[in-house]
Amino acid sequence: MPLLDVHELTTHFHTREGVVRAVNGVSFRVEPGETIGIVGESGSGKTVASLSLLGLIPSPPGRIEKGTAVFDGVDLLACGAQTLRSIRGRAISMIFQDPMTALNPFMRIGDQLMEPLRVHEGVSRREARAQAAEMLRLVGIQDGARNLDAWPHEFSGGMRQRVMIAMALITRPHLLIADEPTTALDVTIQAQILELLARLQRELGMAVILITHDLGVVARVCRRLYVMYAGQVMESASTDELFARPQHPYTEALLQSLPSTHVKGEPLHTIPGLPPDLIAPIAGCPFAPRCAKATDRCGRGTPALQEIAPGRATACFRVQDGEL
Amino acid sequence: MLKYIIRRLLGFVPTLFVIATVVFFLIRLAPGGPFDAERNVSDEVLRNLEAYYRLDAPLHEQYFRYLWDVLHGDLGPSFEKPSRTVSEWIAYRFPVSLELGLYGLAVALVLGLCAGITASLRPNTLTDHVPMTFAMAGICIPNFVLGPLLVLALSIHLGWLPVSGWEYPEDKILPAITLGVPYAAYIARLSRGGMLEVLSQDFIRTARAKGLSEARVVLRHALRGGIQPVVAFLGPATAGLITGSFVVENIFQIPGLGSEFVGAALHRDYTMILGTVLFFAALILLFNLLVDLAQAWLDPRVRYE
Amino acid sequence: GARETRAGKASVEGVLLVGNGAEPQELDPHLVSGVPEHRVLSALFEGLVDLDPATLEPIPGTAERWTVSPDGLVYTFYLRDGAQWSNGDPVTAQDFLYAWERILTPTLASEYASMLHCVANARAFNTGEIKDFSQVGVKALDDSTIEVRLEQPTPYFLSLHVHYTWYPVPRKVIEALGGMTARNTKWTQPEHMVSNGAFKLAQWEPDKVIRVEKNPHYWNAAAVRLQGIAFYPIEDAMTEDRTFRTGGLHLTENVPLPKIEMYQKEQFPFLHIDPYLGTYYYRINTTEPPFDDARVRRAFALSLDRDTLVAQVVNAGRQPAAHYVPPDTGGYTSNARMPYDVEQARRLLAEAGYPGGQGFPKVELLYNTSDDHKRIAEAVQQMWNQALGVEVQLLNQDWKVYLNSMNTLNYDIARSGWIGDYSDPYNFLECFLSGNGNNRTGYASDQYDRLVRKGASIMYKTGRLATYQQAEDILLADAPIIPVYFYTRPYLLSPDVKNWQPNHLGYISWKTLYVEPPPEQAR
Amino acid sequence: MSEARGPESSVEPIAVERGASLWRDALVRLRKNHLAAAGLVALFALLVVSLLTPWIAPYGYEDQDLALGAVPPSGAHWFGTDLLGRDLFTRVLYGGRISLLVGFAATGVSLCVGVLYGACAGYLGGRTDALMMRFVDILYSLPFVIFVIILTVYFGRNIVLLFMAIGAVEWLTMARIVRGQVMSLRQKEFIEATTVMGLPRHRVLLWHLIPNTLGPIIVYATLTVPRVMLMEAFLSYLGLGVQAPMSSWGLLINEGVQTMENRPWMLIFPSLALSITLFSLNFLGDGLRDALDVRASKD
Amino acid sequence: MTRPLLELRALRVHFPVYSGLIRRRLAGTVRAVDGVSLDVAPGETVGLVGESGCGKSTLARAVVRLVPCTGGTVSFEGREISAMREPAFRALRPRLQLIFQDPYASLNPRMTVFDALAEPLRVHGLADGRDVRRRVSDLMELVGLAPRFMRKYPHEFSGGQRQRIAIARALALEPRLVIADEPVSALDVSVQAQILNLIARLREQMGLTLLFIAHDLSVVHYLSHRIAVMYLGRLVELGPASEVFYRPRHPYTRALISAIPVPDPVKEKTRQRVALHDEPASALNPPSGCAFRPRCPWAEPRCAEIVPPLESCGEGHQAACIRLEDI
Ligand SMILES: Nc1ncnc2c1ncn2[C@@H]1O[C@H](COP(=O)(O)OP(=O)(O)OP(=O)(O)O)[C@@H](O)[C@H]1O
Ligand SMILES: Nc1ncnc2c1ncn2[C@@H]1O[C@H](COP(=O)(O)OP(=O)(O)OP(=O)(O)O)[C@@H](O)[C@H]1O
Ligand SMILES: [Mg+2]
Ligand SMILES: [Mg+2]
Repeated sequence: MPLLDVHELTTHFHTREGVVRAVNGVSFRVEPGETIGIVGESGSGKTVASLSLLGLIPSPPGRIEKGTAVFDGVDLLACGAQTLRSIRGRAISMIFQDPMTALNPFMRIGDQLMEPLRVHEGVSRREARAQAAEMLRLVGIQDGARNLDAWPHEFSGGMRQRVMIAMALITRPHLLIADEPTTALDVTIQAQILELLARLQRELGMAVILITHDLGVVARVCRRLYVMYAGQVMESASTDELFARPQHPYTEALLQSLPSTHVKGEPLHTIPGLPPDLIAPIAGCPFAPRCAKATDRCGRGTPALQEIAPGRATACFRVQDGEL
Repeated sequence: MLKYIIRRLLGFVPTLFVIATVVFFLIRLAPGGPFDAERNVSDEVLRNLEAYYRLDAPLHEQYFRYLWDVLHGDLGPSFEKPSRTVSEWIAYRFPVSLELGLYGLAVALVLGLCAGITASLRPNTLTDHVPMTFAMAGICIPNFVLGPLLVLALSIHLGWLPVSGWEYPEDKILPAITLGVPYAAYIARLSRGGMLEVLSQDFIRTARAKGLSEARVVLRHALRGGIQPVVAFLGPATAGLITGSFVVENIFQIPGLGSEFVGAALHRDYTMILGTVLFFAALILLFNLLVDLAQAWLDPRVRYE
Repeated sequence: GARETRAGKASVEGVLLVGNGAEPQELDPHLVSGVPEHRVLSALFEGLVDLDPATLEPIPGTAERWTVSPDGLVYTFYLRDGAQWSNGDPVTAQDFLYAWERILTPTLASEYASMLHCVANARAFNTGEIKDFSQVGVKALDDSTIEVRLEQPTPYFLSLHVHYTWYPVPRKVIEALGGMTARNTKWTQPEHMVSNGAFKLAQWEPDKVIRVEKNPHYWNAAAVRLQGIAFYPIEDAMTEDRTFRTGGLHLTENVPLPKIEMYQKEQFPFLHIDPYLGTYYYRINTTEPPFDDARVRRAFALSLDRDTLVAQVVNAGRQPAAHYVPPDTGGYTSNARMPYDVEQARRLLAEAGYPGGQGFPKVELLYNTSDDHKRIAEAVQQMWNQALGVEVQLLNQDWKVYLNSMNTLNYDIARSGWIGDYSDPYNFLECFLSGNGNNRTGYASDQYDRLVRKGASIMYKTGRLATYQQAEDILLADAPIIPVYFYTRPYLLSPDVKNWQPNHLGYISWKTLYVEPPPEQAR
Repeated sequence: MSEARGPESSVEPIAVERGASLWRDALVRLRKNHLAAAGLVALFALLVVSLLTPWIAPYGYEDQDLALGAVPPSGAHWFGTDLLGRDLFTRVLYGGRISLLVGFAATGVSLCVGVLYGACAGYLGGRTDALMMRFVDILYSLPFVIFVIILTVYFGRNIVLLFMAIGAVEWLTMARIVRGQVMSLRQKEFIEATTVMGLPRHRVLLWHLIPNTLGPIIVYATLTVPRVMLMEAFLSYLGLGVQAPMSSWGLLINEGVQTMENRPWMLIFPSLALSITLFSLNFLGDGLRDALDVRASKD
Repeated sequence: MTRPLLELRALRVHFPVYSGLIRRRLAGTVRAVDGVSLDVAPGETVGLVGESGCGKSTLARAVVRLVPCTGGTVSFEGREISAMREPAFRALRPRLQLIFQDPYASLNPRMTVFDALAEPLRVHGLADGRDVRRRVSDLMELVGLAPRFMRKYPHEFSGGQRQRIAIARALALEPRLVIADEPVSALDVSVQAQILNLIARLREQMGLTLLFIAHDLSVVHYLSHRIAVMYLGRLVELGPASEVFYRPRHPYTRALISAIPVPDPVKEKTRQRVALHDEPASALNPPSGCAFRPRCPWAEPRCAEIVPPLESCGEGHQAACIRLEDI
């Protein structure tokens, strides 16, 4: 049984200009202890999807239109606020994308770190402090005692991000949603963090949803990948498969854009055109206008995510039809 | 920080000096002297009075003498009520005002913050409108109306509480409410605004993601940022509260300092005006300093070095 | 089954709870000038002569008896044997002389010393013209006999002694705490204060309460039935009224105007309205045109509809004042009248060159801040406007600014009032002598001055009062003032208070009062 | 390939005025907030009524009927009459002119001065801030009563003076509140970004700092209006402000309190007028605050 | 050689750290930047990498004078800007832009994208009237944002979109030098590619000089002419991009390069990394001698004694390690 089973999650923002269809029927699964990756275009709804799971969408204007997300037998989207609160921070933790604004500027680092422990597990202050210092050390911030008393604004971007990570991990959750957890970290620290995550996974059987742009990181830690575009999952496959044989034109284009695949000095490969407007109703495949391989048909119906091989699904007519 | 506080405290001296100077000359511009009375005081008596209180000396001499006395801690005699000196009057009345002011402050803070915070949690719903309506009523009903209304209802019709006086504990309830409610209304409005501002920030989302109860999110995470406008308002408000309110003292017959402020000015009791003004100024300076410190404490980014 | 109120409890204890208006400035009889002070001081001290509260006739006070010389100039007072200060010391003639010397000493600058100016040479000593107090017409013949020589016959002289300016003061205490001429001393604090009246000071917490308790050393202590009095300085009449209604007071100092009307309608049994020795009037600045013309002044005076004004605006049992000195002041009631006569007023104004108010400059009607003054002024403004066609503007000023405006004659018409210190027309008429500090109108009439002065020197009542009649005639004809109404004294009185004897001086004889709880409450 | 949803085609021309999108957006949002709209309408109605008072008032504000005295509301006198028999409805109308004028003008003064002053102090910081705030402290400490008396005596009585007197004290707390807000805003990165862009200080102040402190500013300003209206009554007591027989809401309420037991209408109607104004103002203020809070916007 | 556009000489930025609220005591000094000297030539792109918290952002902020320098000098276009008064410096500001690390925090939450972009244009007189709108939409398209988003507020965008707004705002002023503090770390690779291309193009077209702070070494390598590596407030290696990337000399650089995740699951699983001791440094209590010593697999007792200076170790290549020869 999967730890988390998200089905047809749809989240819209009702703004004055119209309905922003940020997430449009996204489905994915997370098995216990497994790491899945979500990659995709910026603005494709990765953050909104993960926030929806925890009921953290700013509302108004945001609204979860439909879908289910069954975690441990509980539908996160339908359960009450009380249940959700008992799950948040304890069973499911989240690392936010924007560490600068996600930390409370009015509270000391230590107090913020200790809070989940104190609230959920009733740990004494002394004990919590010790654990917090230890957690900081694990994410690579030394000098625990002093840093626990520091204010967020005294930390560098990377340090704040690590505080966010420490805060998410401190209660040893079953599921960690990590939204770009390492963007502000240098690669040595990043490696250390990924190592830490891996260790916790081994020790606790923690599952991780890793949202990131860094395909290198994905390649290193994720078993399965979901590629999102315009609020929809375009392709899902095991990591090895995906890198080796990208099927969806968008995935393909994405991989081609990596700087490391380019010779220095030559222009990087990019996807032409602009990301779609999520307000305008989407009539066909959202990627079609930018797709080099699009045909007339792509503009007419929206392709659904379909399994094309075991453990491998894609939302492209032409792939589904075996044309590509 | 200690250095900062000491520097600010030292800064009181020139500020108070400026205030003393301005007020000293200002009050003499107001027509009517301290000894004008309905029954005319003869010129001879007036001369003698002025001689007695050294008011016949040239103005600058009076001024320097006054400063000299103040430097020695002597605020001078009261012209209007000669049985005590200005310092004694302040010492007599300030504790009363302080007590009343603190009750009032407590009323204001408790009512105001509760109403403001409750309202901010679900903006534009019933839980917002009800407390805010009360808050606005608190502002619409000035205390010279509120006091008598409360007395009518609670004392005269229901007979629960005394009407006036400042002797027994039950005497203090109505004045405290009357004094506190308008401030409570202000605090409610200001804290609602401040909280709304903070509650839409990202770090509140983080707090929620930790699975904290709504109360904890509000009290531990949002409050600190949300009450900043309240704190800025509280400096002068507290100074005003604990130095008494003319209206409330008048309605409930309380021997506070507030009536002295107005009374001294109306009676042209020069030394009393100067004394009370300096005292009030010192409090204002003190509370504004406290507010600045509180702001620094509330918001670690605002630092004073 | 009434709740036990504070007044109810006090009744049982024999303590009277009194609303006393403003907080006394001081309790030093020589440094004060107001009515609230008078009430407290009259409980604490006793002069040579006392007044019968009902008839206002002099009765023995600290002096057991007195004699008057046939020319009415020399009074000899014999102090009673048992007269004692509240600390047990005997009250001696020297105590009185000390007090009088003190109040008249220029350096003390007592604002009310003029009350003693009827004594020979007192004025000269007070103004510093003579330095030697022995030249002043008072002397102690022995420890218990005082002789007072007056400047001129003063028929009301004996009644002055209930005024605090004439009270003795405790010499020893004052000398010990700063000396005769020190103004800011502590001798009036409860721990130091020594007095010779029926009560002694027990507690004085400004703006809270002044408590006096029965003085066991008082010569007539046996006859004093009150155990004590608590004076509550409740300045706000509404508050005082509410305090009374919830049983916090036995007696109030005042009743708010709107309430009086309500109580009258309800026939509220506790409301009392006594006549009061005072006149509410408008002053006219006679030094500036157009009001330097007596016809204009009279026109304004005649066009005031006092009856309507009093009935509709001020009511409270007040009497429209068609003349200046209140009726029955020391047996005097003016014959002259200032009628309501719009016709004549218009005629006079036309004669003065302003037919129908044409060309008449804008007039400012000045009053000091008060809702009552404002309301009256608004009504008056309307009346003058309608009767005379003149434009009147209202102007309110804060008390001291208002006083300043009056003293510097910087006004057109200003509201004013005078409350008598003693029951004699002189006290009222004196004000408009030319150059008198209370004149404040610029009015100067030789004839008036002569008549008033002459009246004051006539010993025989009939002759004196007749002269005053002539003087008031002139005053009303010249109209430097426009009388509006005679004051009354409204107050609320608990039925627990017994032996209450009202009079038009507002003089309360505390020593004869007593309180008694209603039968069902008495245990 | 479908051209229908090409990115270029979806760039429909949007009318973009100069700057201040915030305000324009706020207006749009404000219109959708029913309470705020009601508040605005009510205020507007009050304004119109005030302007037209001389024509719509059934009586003159000084017309007395001494014989009539104070009577309760009736067909002839909708709000009843006061002690001098003057029509209370008329007097409330006329009083409103004064109160609204005083309230809004003095609040305007306090808004302009207080906001700018506080923002400057908070933004410039350091020694300038210390000096500016000491000046505020000094003004706080001046005895207001004396100040007002001197004003009346030396400058006569006029309404402009009244604004000056009230404005002079009312901006102080506003300045302190704004300063506090600006001080914590100043540290934020988006303000640092303005420095990097080389924006002139006045622009930072007006376009970045102040719009982000509008919440408390609006709230405090709406609170200032009724306070000023009531303060006007106190000033009239000292001789500044309106002279009888003209009146204002504050004065009418003051009169009403004295007779509230037997003539409640004299208190109720002026209080109602004041309350309606205040409620409308606050609804409008709240609406405006919500409209300006782009993040918590509900559409 | 032409005069460098930006010269840093022994730049130091220290933050005092206090403890206690009322009686604040100086608990120590964070040496965020501790003696960095660096030249950036016109048209050159220098990549700045380093551990998180090593002072990169602080250095950037010091250059644009958002934090005061504790010591050393900063010169821009040959003028010492660290000593200039603010009004004089303001004229230079448009030519010296910073893209903040956190785009969201650096955008005024109450300004639409249009206002945010139009403002610098108007203030510095780069466009007016209808022109503004055209310029703004050009800018937006330049960074890959649809112009129809013009009327939206920052909170309505995704992280990557916000980053693009921030970039557009910096570029709006047509600066000569842009200091970009991790401008692409929040972007997906395709947008990142767009932005990198864009930067490369602008560099060509406008002669843009770039100080580029990033963690993604492949990006840095791709874009930069030279790479500077920082560790705990100091430069530990500086050299031509390919030199540093392919032949790193300093142990920290080596570790860094070896830790780059490769977007290839197969390779990624078989890679050899330089194993560092798990002992991240604290800027508050820097270790004696070489700051990297506690984590360095090649450390020896000597390292604790001297602070190694930058020494030349090849054509324009410098590194700060006393064991350069040995390893
Ligand atoms: N509060 C909001 N109001 C309106 N639209 C919103 C809001 N929040 C997000 N959106 C829109 O929803 C879409 C998805 O945003 P989301 O933050 O999930 O993207 P993302 O995949 O996380 O991108 P990135 O990788 O850049 O962070 C974006 O187009 C964004 O503009
Ligand atoms: N205002 C401050 N007060 C105290 N310390 C500070 C302050 N700002 C930064 N620091 C410290 O300075 C050091 C360098 O911070 P900086 O932000 O420059 O790091 P960075 O290299 O940009 O890191 P990252 O890559 O994580 O953004 C950090 O240790 C940080 O804690
Ligand atoms: Mg995101
Ligand atoms: Mg940084």
